[in-house]
Amino acid sequence: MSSTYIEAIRRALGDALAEDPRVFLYGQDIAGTFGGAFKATKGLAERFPGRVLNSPISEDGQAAVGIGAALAGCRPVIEFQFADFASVAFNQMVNHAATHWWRTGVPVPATFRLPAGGTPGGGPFHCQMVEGWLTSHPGLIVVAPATVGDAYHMLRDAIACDDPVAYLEHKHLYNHLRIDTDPSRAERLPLGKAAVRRAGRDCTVVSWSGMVHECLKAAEPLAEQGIEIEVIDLRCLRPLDTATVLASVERTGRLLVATESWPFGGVAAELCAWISEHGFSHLDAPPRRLSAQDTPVPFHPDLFRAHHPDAARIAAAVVETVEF
Amino acid sequence: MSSTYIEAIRRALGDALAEDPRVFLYGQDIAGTFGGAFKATKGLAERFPGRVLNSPISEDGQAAVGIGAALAGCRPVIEFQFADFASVAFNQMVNHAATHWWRTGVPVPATFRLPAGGTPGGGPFHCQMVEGWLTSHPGLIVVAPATVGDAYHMLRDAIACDDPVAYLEHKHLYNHLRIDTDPSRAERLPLGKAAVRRAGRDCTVVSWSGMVHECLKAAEPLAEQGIEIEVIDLRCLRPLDTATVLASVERTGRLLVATESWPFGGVAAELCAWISEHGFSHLDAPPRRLSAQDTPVPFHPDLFRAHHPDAARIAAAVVETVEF
Amino acid sequence: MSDHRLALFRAMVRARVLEDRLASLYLSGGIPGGSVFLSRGQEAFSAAAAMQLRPGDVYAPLIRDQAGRLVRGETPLDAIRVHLGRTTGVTRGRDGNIHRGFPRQGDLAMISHLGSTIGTVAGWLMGLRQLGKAGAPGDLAVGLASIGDGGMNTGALHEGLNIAAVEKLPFVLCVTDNQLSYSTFSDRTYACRSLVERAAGYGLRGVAIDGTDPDACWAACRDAVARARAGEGPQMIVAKLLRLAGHGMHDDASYVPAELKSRFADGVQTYEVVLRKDGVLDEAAAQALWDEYRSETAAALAQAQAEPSPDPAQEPWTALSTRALA
Amino acid sequence: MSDHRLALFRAMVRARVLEDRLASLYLSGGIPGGSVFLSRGQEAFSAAAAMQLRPGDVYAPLIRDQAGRLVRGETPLDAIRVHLGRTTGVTRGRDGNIHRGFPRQGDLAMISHLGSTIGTVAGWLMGLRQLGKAGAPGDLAVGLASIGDGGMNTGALHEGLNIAAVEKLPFVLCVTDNQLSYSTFSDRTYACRSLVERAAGYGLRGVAIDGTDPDACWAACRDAVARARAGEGPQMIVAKLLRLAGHGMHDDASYVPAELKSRFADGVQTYEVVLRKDGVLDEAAAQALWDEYRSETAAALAQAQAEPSPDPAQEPWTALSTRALA
Ligand SMILES: Cc1ncc(C[n+]2csc(CCOP(=O)(O)OP(=O)(O)O)c2C)c(N)n1
Ligand SMILES: Cc1ncc(C[n+]2csc(CCOP(=O)(O)OP(=O)(O)O)c2C)c(N)n1
Ligand SMILES: [Mg+2]
Ligand SMILES: [Mg+2]
Repeated sequence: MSSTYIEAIRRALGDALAEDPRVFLYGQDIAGTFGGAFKATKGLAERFPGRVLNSPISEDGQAAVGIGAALAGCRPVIEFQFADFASVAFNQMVNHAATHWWRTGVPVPATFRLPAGGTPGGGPFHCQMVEGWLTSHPGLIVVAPATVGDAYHMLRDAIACDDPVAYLEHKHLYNHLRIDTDPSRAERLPLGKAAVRRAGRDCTVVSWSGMVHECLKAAEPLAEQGIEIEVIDLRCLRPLDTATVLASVERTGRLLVATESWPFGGVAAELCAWISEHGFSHLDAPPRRLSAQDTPVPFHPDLFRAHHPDAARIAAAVVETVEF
Repeated sequence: MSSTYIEAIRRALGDALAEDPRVFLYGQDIAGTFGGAFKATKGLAERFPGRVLNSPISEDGQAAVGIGAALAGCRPVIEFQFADFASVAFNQMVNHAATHWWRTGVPVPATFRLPAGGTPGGGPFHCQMVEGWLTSHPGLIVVAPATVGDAYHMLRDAIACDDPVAYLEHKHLYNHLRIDTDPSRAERLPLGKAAVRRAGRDCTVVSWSGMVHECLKAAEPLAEQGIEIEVIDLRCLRPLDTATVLASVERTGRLLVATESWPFGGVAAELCAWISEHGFSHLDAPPRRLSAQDTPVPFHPDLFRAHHPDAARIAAAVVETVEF
Repeated sequence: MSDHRLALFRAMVRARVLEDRLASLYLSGGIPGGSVFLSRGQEAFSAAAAMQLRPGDVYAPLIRDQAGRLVRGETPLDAIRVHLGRTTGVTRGRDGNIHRGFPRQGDLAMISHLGSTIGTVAGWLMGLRQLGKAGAPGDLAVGLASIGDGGMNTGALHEGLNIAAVEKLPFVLCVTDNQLSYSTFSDRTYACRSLVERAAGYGLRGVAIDGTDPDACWAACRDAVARARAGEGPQMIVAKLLRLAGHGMHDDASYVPAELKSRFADGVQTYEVVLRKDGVLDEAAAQALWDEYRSETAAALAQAQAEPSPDPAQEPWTALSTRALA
Repeated sequence: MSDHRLALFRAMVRARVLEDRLASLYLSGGIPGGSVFLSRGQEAFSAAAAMQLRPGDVYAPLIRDQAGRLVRGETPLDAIRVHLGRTTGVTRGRDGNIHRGFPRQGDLAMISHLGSTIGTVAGWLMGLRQLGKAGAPGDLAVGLASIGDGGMNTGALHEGLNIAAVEKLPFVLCVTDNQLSYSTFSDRTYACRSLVERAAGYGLRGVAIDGTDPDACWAACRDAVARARAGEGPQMIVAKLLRLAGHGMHDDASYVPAELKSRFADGVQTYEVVLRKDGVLDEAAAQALWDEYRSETAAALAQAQAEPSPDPAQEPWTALSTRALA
């Protein structure tokens, strides 16, 4: 059995529905024979009648439904068609779901699925990485799987988690990433743990979601130049596994954080600031960030490629860091 | 003539209305004899009939009105009753207003007034600092005046600016801050420039909005201990005046960023990450952040005070930084 | 018949007594928070609605639902503890006044952002369906939510209410049109004649009532909840009345013309007169009732005041319930 | 009478020809973006609405308003340039297909988030009032916005439309109920019988029409715009029809039952038959018309294809117009 990233998501949804009667899915166009804009739920409505429900175009309402159903004892999975549209559900996610346990002692085990990240030709409203603002408030767990195995396990873990979880799935990985095994048998790390995807002694390169693969791609030509990078996949963005990154920086003395997000603030800034503060004496070079350009994501593929960091730019930044 | 912070805001609105027929005000409860939840518009509806308009409870709609009126050639000023409620207008602000010039070449000169920041007894939904998420997308200017003079000038500048501006006004400063002069005669720095509020050689302490005054308060006991801090008021959060901060850190070798916001990401992380990268060789100690606790803002005044950084904690953090 | 009328009146008085005490406490500086919000003039509709509910139903009260909250089982002591920010209060001092609730019992803890609870109630009812706990056909668990004339104009209300209608949920929306959102009269917030005209657009059954008439409130609420319970789908009741207080105690409501105020009597007083006329209550019984609630409130206040404030050093300062991630 | 009918038909054909060409270009891999969106079956209502407008009016088209856009002055060349991401296009390759506009001329450049443009049009009209540019009393500048059956359920629509009503703006909302939001039939998105039942709740005048009948579209649009212009306040037209294509070219719409499809003829074809029967057009004229637009589109495509793609090195990569801050 082999599986793509999107198949792993579908598999995780199917297994969760099969194993736990509290699980149901709610989102735009996810039901019927259609099975969602990206086919994540294809076949599930037939398999689980009445448990895969189409919603109106009402992201605030969808998130509210997730909160209410979670309070009623369910484990709802809310699909937004594109992560970009979750901006409309922002208030429900950060002010309602994320504050509820702290305010009342009653947790909100809702999962929000957010198809995120850039694809050429997607343009400003179908390509956003949204962890910058979803991580801004306390109380929401934010995860962003980069591998097929994580796509499966982290979605199961998100559904099992008592706290609300924003699950960012990368649209470019959907069909571009495949493993030759059953994703449910892939290695399972706990929520909150980062993964070292490649060991190396010269520079710690941290990323998440789609960008992990660009970092891994950069590793090879760098190795040929004699530079061994350690590639860390954060997996979980809130909370951040700073311990794993710090331990790596202690050994390498250098840090580059590569992100598909915009340059200002967010996870990359948080991590660089944290390591600068807590790993100051281990740093042999300035901690660096590589981000997208500071504009909306452009439509034209040539502009899109120039907007996003890629393996070549990551490699160049590593070289500069190592040569500092 | 003397003026409080809120009076300076009212004065700026009145002067803008008087000088520029394109200006009008739109917000909840701002018209009539009432003049707004915080009285920022008191008297303006009578003085400028038809130009101070009450809106329904519709923050998304209010922001949309601001965008549309700006496109029609106006300089609208949209008041949200509390910054916390701008979460409902998030999409319009970051995806509509902030992208418009880049997408079309036509700017959106709308100003969004956001009464922000904590006051004891305000609780989780009336105390938020919201720059963490408002700075996440490109295209929006975010300012946060800390002084009476800035409250006046930066509001005038926001209205004059062709780009959309989020103007964060601190509710605690409204009536607690007063100057003995006409605020329009106070020093006027351009948008985008930080201000050195106190010169010092031992540590650069950066903050904005209400927290600037805690930093200044911390300076005195520190000076008695022989530690001279340089207090920088960022004023403008997006874009950030990194040059002024860097120049200061070059001299002091140390950086503390104090914020009333939550610990994760946002402006404090951005600044520490930026200085770590671009001022690495000037740093004699780890760049530090002091933030609020990682929970919603608590209601009870005792919890509230423990949630927020204050002069004492700032001073303690400075001492640790200087003694590093 | 008179049974429920007496119970309704008792609920109204109990809320009134409690709120009057909180108001005077505010004026004497005894409240640590920003304001106290009164439901004066709205007690009847709030109580009448909540009185139709039973355990297992879902209730989403708002800012002016003290009467309904008490009906649902909150005690004056609960309310006072929260207003004082006591550790014994259900919010443990973390949240004040109106954002309290008992979510485990189906009573939502609202967030400030108006409209946000509507979709949450819809989701709760959808969740009960998923779990097979929606109740027997024809005898469904009901979700009842409050909203004001102001909150009706939020996008959140629109999306949530539409979902309730599409899902044909046993949902009852109680709209209190008190003519004001804070200081703003409803001519600046909606342009239909009555908000009940919105019902058809969602596919709801809607009725408009005189919210100052407790008996009309009772009849409409009983009918709407019964229909929802029976499976007739979502219901809307629009009660027209006037807010007989400021938006909160910090607000003198001087923007409300005296002439308008003079046209709206205090429902608690008028209902007492009606009930005495109808023989439901005599003077002594009425007096005893007021006295009973005054003592109850006084005792609760004394107890709450003696209880501790939260100790910041004991706060875990985390917003995550998952220990391993906090 | 026949004058406007011919003009309406011309506008429909012009859009159809352009979209057919874009569709085949998509299929042959000639489009750099994710999809091409067709307005098949919706040309009449879109064109009829835009034909009522004049310079100074505000227009907020959506995804299926190619016909209206052309009426408002966009050329096929403009549309193709944007679809190809050419630097010569109005979006300069930064944004593709549907998010284009000419905001300086009052034609909004939508964002994807449905409903967002409604409040923007309201704001624009409020802005014109402020500037004294709203037009002579009784002859006002009008704002006309499109929305679908799906977009009607967004909070943004609700808030924006309510504001338009409260402000009594010369606003016309054209609701195209094509029975589908993407793959979802409207029984899962609203529960009223017709979306026109929402008009009263906002205080709008609403009419429901058969959107497959171009003459009905014309009459309703003319009347609604005339009323708005005259100062009668906001208007709503709900046109019922069926989307005769996939959501976008990437979608085969196999979820639409054949039986349903068979009940909706192609309005462009049927209108041609009607106009020929009515003597507005003979066969030769009809043929000439199609030929004219095919050549126009072919020429535009050839020109656009010869034009440059954006050069990333020339991009300033800033989202701020204020030089000093960028
Ligand atoms: C989304 C949102 N915006 C603003 C506010 C601030 N606010 C609190 S109560 C209120 C007025 C509410 O009016 P209405 O809904 O009619 O209820 P009432 O106070 O009359 O009971 C406002 C504007 C809020 N709570 N939520
Ligand atoms: C707020 C929001 N959520 C989701 C989408 C994704 N989306 C784009 S078009 C569409 C369907 C729109 O249906 P309708 O409004 O009826 O217009 P139609 O496509 O039928 O013309 C959806 C769900 C969106 N554009 N905006
Ligand atoms: Mg009200
Ligand atoms: Mg549709």
